[in-house]
Amino acid sequence: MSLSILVFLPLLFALLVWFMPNDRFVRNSSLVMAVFQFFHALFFLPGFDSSTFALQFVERSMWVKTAGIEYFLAMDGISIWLVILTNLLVPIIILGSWTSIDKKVKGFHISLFVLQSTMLGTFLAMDAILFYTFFEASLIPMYFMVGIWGGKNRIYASMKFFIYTMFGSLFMLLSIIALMFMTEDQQGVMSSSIVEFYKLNIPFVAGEFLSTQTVLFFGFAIAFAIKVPLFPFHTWLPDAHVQAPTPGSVILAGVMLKMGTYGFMRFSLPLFPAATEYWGWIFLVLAVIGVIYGALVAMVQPDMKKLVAYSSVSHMGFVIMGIFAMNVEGLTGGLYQMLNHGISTGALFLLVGMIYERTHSREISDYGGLAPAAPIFTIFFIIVTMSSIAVPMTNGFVGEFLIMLGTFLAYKPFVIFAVLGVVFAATYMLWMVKRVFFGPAGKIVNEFKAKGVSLDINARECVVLTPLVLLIFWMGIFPNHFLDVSDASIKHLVKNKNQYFLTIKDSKEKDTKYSKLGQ
Amino acid sequence: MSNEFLIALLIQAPLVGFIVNGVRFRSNNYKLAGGIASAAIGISLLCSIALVTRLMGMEPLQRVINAKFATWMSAGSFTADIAFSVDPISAIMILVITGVGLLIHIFSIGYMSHDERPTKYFAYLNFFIFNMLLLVLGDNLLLMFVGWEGVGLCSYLLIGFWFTDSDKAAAGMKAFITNRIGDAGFLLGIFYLFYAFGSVNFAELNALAPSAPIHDWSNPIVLACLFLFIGACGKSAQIPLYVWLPDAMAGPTPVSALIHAATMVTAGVYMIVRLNGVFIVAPDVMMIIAIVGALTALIAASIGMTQWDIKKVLAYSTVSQLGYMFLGVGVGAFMPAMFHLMTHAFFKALMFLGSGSVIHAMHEEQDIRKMGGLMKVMPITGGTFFIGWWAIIGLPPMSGFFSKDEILWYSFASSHGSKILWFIGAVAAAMTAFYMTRLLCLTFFGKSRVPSDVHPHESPASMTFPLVVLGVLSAVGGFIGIPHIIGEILPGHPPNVLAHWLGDSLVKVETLKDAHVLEWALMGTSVAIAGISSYFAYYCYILNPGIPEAFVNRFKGLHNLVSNKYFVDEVYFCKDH
Amino acid sequence: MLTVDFMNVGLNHYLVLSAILFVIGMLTVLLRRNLIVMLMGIELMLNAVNITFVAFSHFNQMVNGQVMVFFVMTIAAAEAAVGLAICVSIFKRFKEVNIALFENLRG
Amino acid sequence: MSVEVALFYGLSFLIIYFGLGVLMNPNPIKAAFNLVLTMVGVAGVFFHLQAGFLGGVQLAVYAGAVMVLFVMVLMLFDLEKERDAFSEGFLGNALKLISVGLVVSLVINSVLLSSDLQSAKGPGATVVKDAEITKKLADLIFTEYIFAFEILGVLLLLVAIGAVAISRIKGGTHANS
Amino acid sequence: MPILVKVINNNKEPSSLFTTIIPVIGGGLSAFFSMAASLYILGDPEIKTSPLAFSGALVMDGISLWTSFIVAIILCMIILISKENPYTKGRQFSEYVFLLMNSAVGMMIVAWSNDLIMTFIGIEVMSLCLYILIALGNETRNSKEASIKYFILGSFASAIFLYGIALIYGTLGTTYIHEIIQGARDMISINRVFMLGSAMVVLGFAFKVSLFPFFSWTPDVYQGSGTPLTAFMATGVKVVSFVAFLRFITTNILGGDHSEAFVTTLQWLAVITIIVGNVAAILQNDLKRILAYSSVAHSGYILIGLIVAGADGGQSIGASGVIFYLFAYAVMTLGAFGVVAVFEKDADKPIMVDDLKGMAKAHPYMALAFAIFMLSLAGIPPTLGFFGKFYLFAAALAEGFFWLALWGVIGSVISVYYYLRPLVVMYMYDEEGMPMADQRAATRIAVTFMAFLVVVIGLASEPFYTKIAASVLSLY
Repeated sequence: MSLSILVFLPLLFALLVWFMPNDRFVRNSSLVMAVFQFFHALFFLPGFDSSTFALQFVERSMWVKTAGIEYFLAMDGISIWLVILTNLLVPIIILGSWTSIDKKVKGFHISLFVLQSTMLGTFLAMDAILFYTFFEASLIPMYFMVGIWGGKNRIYASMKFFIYTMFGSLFMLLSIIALMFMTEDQQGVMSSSIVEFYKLNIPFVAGEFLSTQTVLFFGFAIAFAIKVPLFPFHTWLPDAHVQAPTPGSVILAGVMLKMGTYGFMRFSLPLFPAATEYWGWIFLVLAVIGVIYGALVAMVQPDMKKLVAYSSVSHMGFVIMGIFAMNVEGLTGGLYQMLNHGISTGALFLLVGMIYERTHSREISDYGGLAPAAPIFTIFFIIVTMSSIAVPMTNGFVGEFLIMLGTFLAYKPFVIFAVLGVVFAATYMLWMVKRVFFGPAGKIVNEFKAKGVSLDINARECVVLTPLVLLIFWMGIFPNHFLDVSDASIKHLVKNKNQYFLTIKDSKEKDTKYSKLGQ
Repeated sequence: MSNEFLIALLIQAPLVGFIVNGVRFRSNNYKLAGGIASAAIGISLLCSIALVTRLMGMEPLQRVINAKFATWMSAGSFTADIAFSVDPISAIMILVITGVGLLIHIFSIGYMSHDERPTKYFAYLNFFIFNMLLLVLGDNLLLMFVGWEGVGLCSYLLIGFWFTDSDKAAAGMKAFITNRIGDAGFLLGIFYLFYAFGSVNFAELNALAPSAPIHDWSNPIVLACLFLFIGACGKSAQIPLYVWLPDAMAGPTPVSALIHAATMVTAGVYMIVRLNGVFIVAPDVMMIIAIVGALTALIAASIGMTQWDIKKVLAYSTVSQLGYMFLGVGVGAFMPAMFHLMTHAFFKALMFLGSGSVIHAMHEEQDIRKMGGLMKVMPITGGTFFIGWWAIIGLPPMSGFFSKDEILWYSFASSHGSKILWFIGAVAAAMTAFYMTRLLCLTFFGKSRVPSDVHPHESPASMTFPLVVLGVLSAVGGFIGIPHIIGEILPGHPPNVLAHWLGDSLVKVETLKDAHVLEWALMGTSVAIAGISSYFAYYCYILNPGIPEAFVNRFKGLHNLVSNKYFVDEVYFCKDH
Repeated sequence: MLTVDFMNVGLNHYLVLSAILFVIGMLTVLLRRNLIVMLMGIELMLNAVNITFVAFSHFNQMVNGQVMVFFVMTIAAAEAAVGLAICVSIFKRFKEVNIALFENLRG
Repeated sequence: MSVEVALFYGLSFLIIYFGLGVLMNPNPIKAAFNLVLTMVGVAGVFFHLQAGFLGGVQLAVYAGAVMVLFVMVLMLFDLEKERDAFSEGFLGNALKLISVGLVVSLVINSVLLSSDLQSAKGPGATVVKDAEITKKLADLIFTEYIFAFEILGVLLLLVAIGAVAISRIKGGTHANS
Repeated sequence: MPILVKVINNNKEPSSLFTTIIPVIGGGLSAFFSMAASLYILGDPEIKTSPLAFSGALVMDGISLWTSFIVAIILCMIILISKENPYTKGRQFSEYVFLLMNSAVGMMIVAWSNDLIMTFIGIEVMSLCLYILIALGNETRNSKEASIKYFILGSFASAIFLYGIALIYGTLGTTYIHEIIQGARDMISINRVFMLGSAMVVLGFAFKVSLFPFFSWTPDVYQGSGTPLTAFMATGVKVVSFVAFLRFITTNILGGDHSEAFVTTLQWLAVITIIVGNVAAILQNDLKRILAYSSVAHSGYILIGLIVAGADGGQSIGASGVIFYLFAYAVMTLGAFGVVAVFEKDADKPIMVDDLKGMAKAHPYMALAFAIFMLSLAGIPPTLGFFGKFYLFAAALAEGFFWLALWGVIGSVISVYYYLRPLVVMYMYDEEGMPMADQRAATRIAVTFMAFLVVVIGLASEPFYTKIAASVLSLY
């Protein structure tokens, strides 16, 4: 049970894949490996102590001594579900791309495994530089994934994706470096460990834009806001999604966007509580604009995938809202919504991909009357749609409800707009469903009827979707199974956000660190 | 059997039915599917009867059965349980839902016999019942919201059941989205209540509310009530969110009967009654509710007078009747509102099923101009429809008379009411009498205008049986709520059973004391208005069919306005979907 | 204010002289197009530097400066040799030593 | 006006005049001769500044050897008067002139404004003989600057080798044959 | 100490001169010796002081050893690459290697010199060899043009440099760095001539490292020269020039009372260099020109470090950042040019970005290596390039040059665009590109070695950085 193994096992898989002989073998063995990795990750669950906010499964050693950069992996209630989500999506993606990825199969699986490794690293790194390293490194495989297996405009999209996100994260790098010097000033030893960062006393002057905390806060926030993406920084997302291959979209929506929101939870809130509180309204406003803007733009999209992509903008706006509500309800909802979005939007992308694979069209106007032609597909699609528009008993409801409740308790007016977002969500999703599945048979359905080819999904694809659908209901009906695990961490985050600290479970130096903090 | 088990069974039987039918959705064996579905509802009905029986065996003040199964979600101070409570209010509802539901299921077996996907239909129907039960039984707002959205979903699926027709799919979507607007309000209402009281549990809310201070409009409780009312408007098709309901008639007729007449649309009323303790401390909101209800009753009734589609007429009638209910809750007449809800469920379900039977017989023809004289060929349908008509126009001794009159009385006499409200209600009642008579006459009486290639026939037993049962219920259902003044003069002085049953769960409002004469007078007035109005309609459409046309020609503008539903749909932009 | 003493020739005067010569060399390199003349310009610049060195060494009474001049001269010679060698090779190839021809690498 | 001053101005005039000649003369060969005369002027300045050895070297190496090299190469090319002696482009030239003007004005300004330079009195009373300076020079070269000296030797060697190598290249595209 | 140079010298010259048949072995050996020697001395932690040699003309401290280590590696790799490159292999290979090694010696002198005049001599040795080397390339128009262009501008710049030295000499009476340190701070405040001299010296360096106003030769010369030479120039020349620049700038010339303008100018130079280099690189299609402009941009980054190193307060963090970045830069750039060299078939035909199409399929390992170099140049963690930038920006922030770091960051973002273009072409187009000329095993080995260094040192930068940080202390 070592997090290092968890993080780097996929890298090993990637290496193994490199030496594998043929595509078939690559696919089969990748699936086996990914499933193994998933269970590997699941095994952390029983060992996880959900009653404490302390870091668990800690692995810590010096990496770059002069700068105090550590190799520091640990898990807590905030990261554990994201880790499991990542590991869940990878086998699903491998199975889902069984036939849709037909060129450079080997390269695809290598990218996927490398991506998995970096994403896990991002969620588990407890050292800012290590975090940054994984955060940035994850761009590369994703970049390849969009650029090699993507659609017509893939190169533009991948470039845009890369440069946008890189742009943001470099500001984060500067902020991290500044924080490292602050540790040197305040604690005598330079360190980039987040745990040490939390102990910093970062000066804040309300209303002054150039006070230290504000500047650093925005340094981090820009990076994360672009990653999320928050409203004015979102323009890379639709391009990337539309051009990315289905698995790329799934992983992008499912996990990569969460790096941004996770970053907000891990860095912005606990590190810069005053600035977050003071400037948080900006992000709330942007989030609300994002929610509504995303929904409105999604409404008029002629392309299914683009629609789903814009819905992502809208959903992630909700997550940001929840996080910046800065209360337990909001944060819990935000965290939950991250998982939901990963599952439901991931599933939506998979579904769109599946139908695209058959018809090579994502234009909504080409469809119509798909429901009789592909009944099982329709059922899956509608279930996922319900999750996406947050119908109760699906996961989406729990997340959005908690987010809105939390935001409501903190900033009432925003919720009224956010609630509009919920209405719009129903509008654009159902309108798409109506145009694609209902009504008289459209061009494509007739074409396939004439050819006598079935449009419905096959058994493999059912297997791909089933776990997601089960999760949609499980998370919708028994959210506490999930919430309880993260509860301690989130409560701690909210309660002590002004003197946030993280301890290490079963650590001997725990007490000394406490006492140091008290002074 | 423990209470928990009964409740679980009550709720889960339809769910199991849904799952069973849902899994074998490709089958088109309508008998098997309908049998499974009906059996599931039958089990539920038995459970609810058992529960109500137990409830009756309890002390009047402790009449509540709680069952907590799990904590659903908890985050910070917010907690919501998966817990259900059966109390007098929800007891009425579960009886109505499962009872009327069962009848409609049975009716559907016959109605859907020619359909391609009956199994799916029954699955949806079961799922609807499941959600409706959740809505009704949930002991907190969130669980109610689950059912609330769930029934909306089912309604969406069922309205768009014949989705290959683009218009019908659009109607489903319209219903869902309009509901969503209401739901959004509902959510905000939940937030405000949670903000004000720190709880979403009904019992706690009703207990805490009276002690909460009320000052002005920005008070969270007032806002909460306002938003909840918006939610109720969406679900119960009140102004301005009523537009979806007439379009919802695109669904199969039994669906219209079940969802859009008997159960789901009344959820808003139920919710307000459920939270009567909270609403009563916000008198301003109560007033708004009453006004909205009255206006809805009036406007919908006026539109109903000009429609030619049998189901559309019934739909506007439903909207209008719901308006009555809101008028009732708005003036604090919670018991009469529940009463009317129940009787309405009977007679409107009856009329919808009757219309379904007609449509079935007429081979999907819904235009009443192409009917007429059907009484001869469809005696059972016609007879039961006649009972329904009798009930709805509010002539004694049918159920509608008692409930509607009670509401009108309260709107006049309650401390929250006013004469204007009563007047609007009375006018709406006159209109109701007019258009219902018009419908009845055009459909069942007079000369047959049926096209020659259609040969209407009486429906099979599975369809007529429910009609008969509902007819009986519509006829006698009113007797459980005989008003005090009538009870006094009747032999044996029958008590107002419903009032006693509900009495302890509801807040009492002040009414005029010792105004028996007035009450009699008003009752008489409304009966008279209804009678005259219906005779007028009879005169217009049977005795002297030229009049309406002349009238329409005289007031072309007005007629255009009304028959185009005041152009509200155009305003809502949903029309062209 | 600048007060220039024209009569007492001091360090300043030599420095100004070298500066002028340096600038002439610079202009030669910048403005001429013939490679060899450009080389000459460089020689002029180096000579100007030499004047500076010698002037400093003379007025500050340090001999190091002259050593440096010595080195500079050597290097200038070497530079001239290399430059001319390259010129020759270019001339052999293109029969022209005008820089105007070398517009291949522009951008 | 002493002789020294007159000599200085004379040499200065010589240097600047012929320097400008290098710059302005469109014929490369004439430019080369101008250069020679400039060198001679510089050598004169060296002598004037009591750097006799350097003056000699200047005359011998520069005015002699290097210039011979130049002239030889020029002869080899057999260049006539050039048509486009100066680079074209008004803007480019203007920029060059401006920047150069800036440099010279900066230098002269700073030289004239530096007070401590004006205070430098020069050799003053103790007039050292040329020979002594030369001897000192030799001392320095072989002690303090021995390494530089060695390296210069290496430099010359490699310049020789390099020049030979360049001249050995075969022209044209048949280099690989 | 002086023996080391001699050792290198003696080792090289015979081996390259006498073993003309297998010069690579000789070159490799000598490089190995120098590496071993430098590593041996580096391993000795006692070297903290700066022992001077040749009456202070040379200094042997950590920095000089580091630099010679880097130069030795570069040399070794360049010889390996040159052996197989169409530009350079041929009849005169022995002369070529000889000059190359001498050039390397010149570089080492530049790096080691403690005397500005010695620096000048070193630069001349290095440059003269390079002029000849470039001209030596197979008879192409471009190489001649590059040579003469480089020659004229180089000489011009060294004349300016020399003039600067003369002025400094005149004002301070010395050209020794360790003596300049003592007087520089006061002198720069009061003496305009000294200031002008310093400025001219800086200008000379600016030319050598192709900073903003003097960068225009870089792409032309880089494109025109043979790829191995380009690599040599881009890495070796730049590294040692920066080291000398570093030595000069740490003489506190930035610390005086009136040197704010100086510092500001340098900052603007850095910023403009970064922007111009990066933006110009975006517009290019020729791979070598892209790399040339990228090297211009990298000069800008390094200048940030230099400013920090020279800024008041004398933090060694800037200097160590510079040295580390130089090392990183050398490895990355060398590797990138190595890959270009692998694909060069015809001396006169430049490699366009589009020629890389289908490379990932045809040569997966080379493509991977190139991708690593590009990503490293772009500064994506966990490569060496990232840590280079990390230390630099960290230094800038530590000294309060916030805006400088910000511009550096913006530059990096711009640069990502053109660094990714080759990747796009290699991996994302399916068409067949240019086939590889021949196997070029040696070049491949060199490239692989560089890629290995980029990744491994990227992951384990700690020991290197610690050593560097210790070695730069001698500057202060």
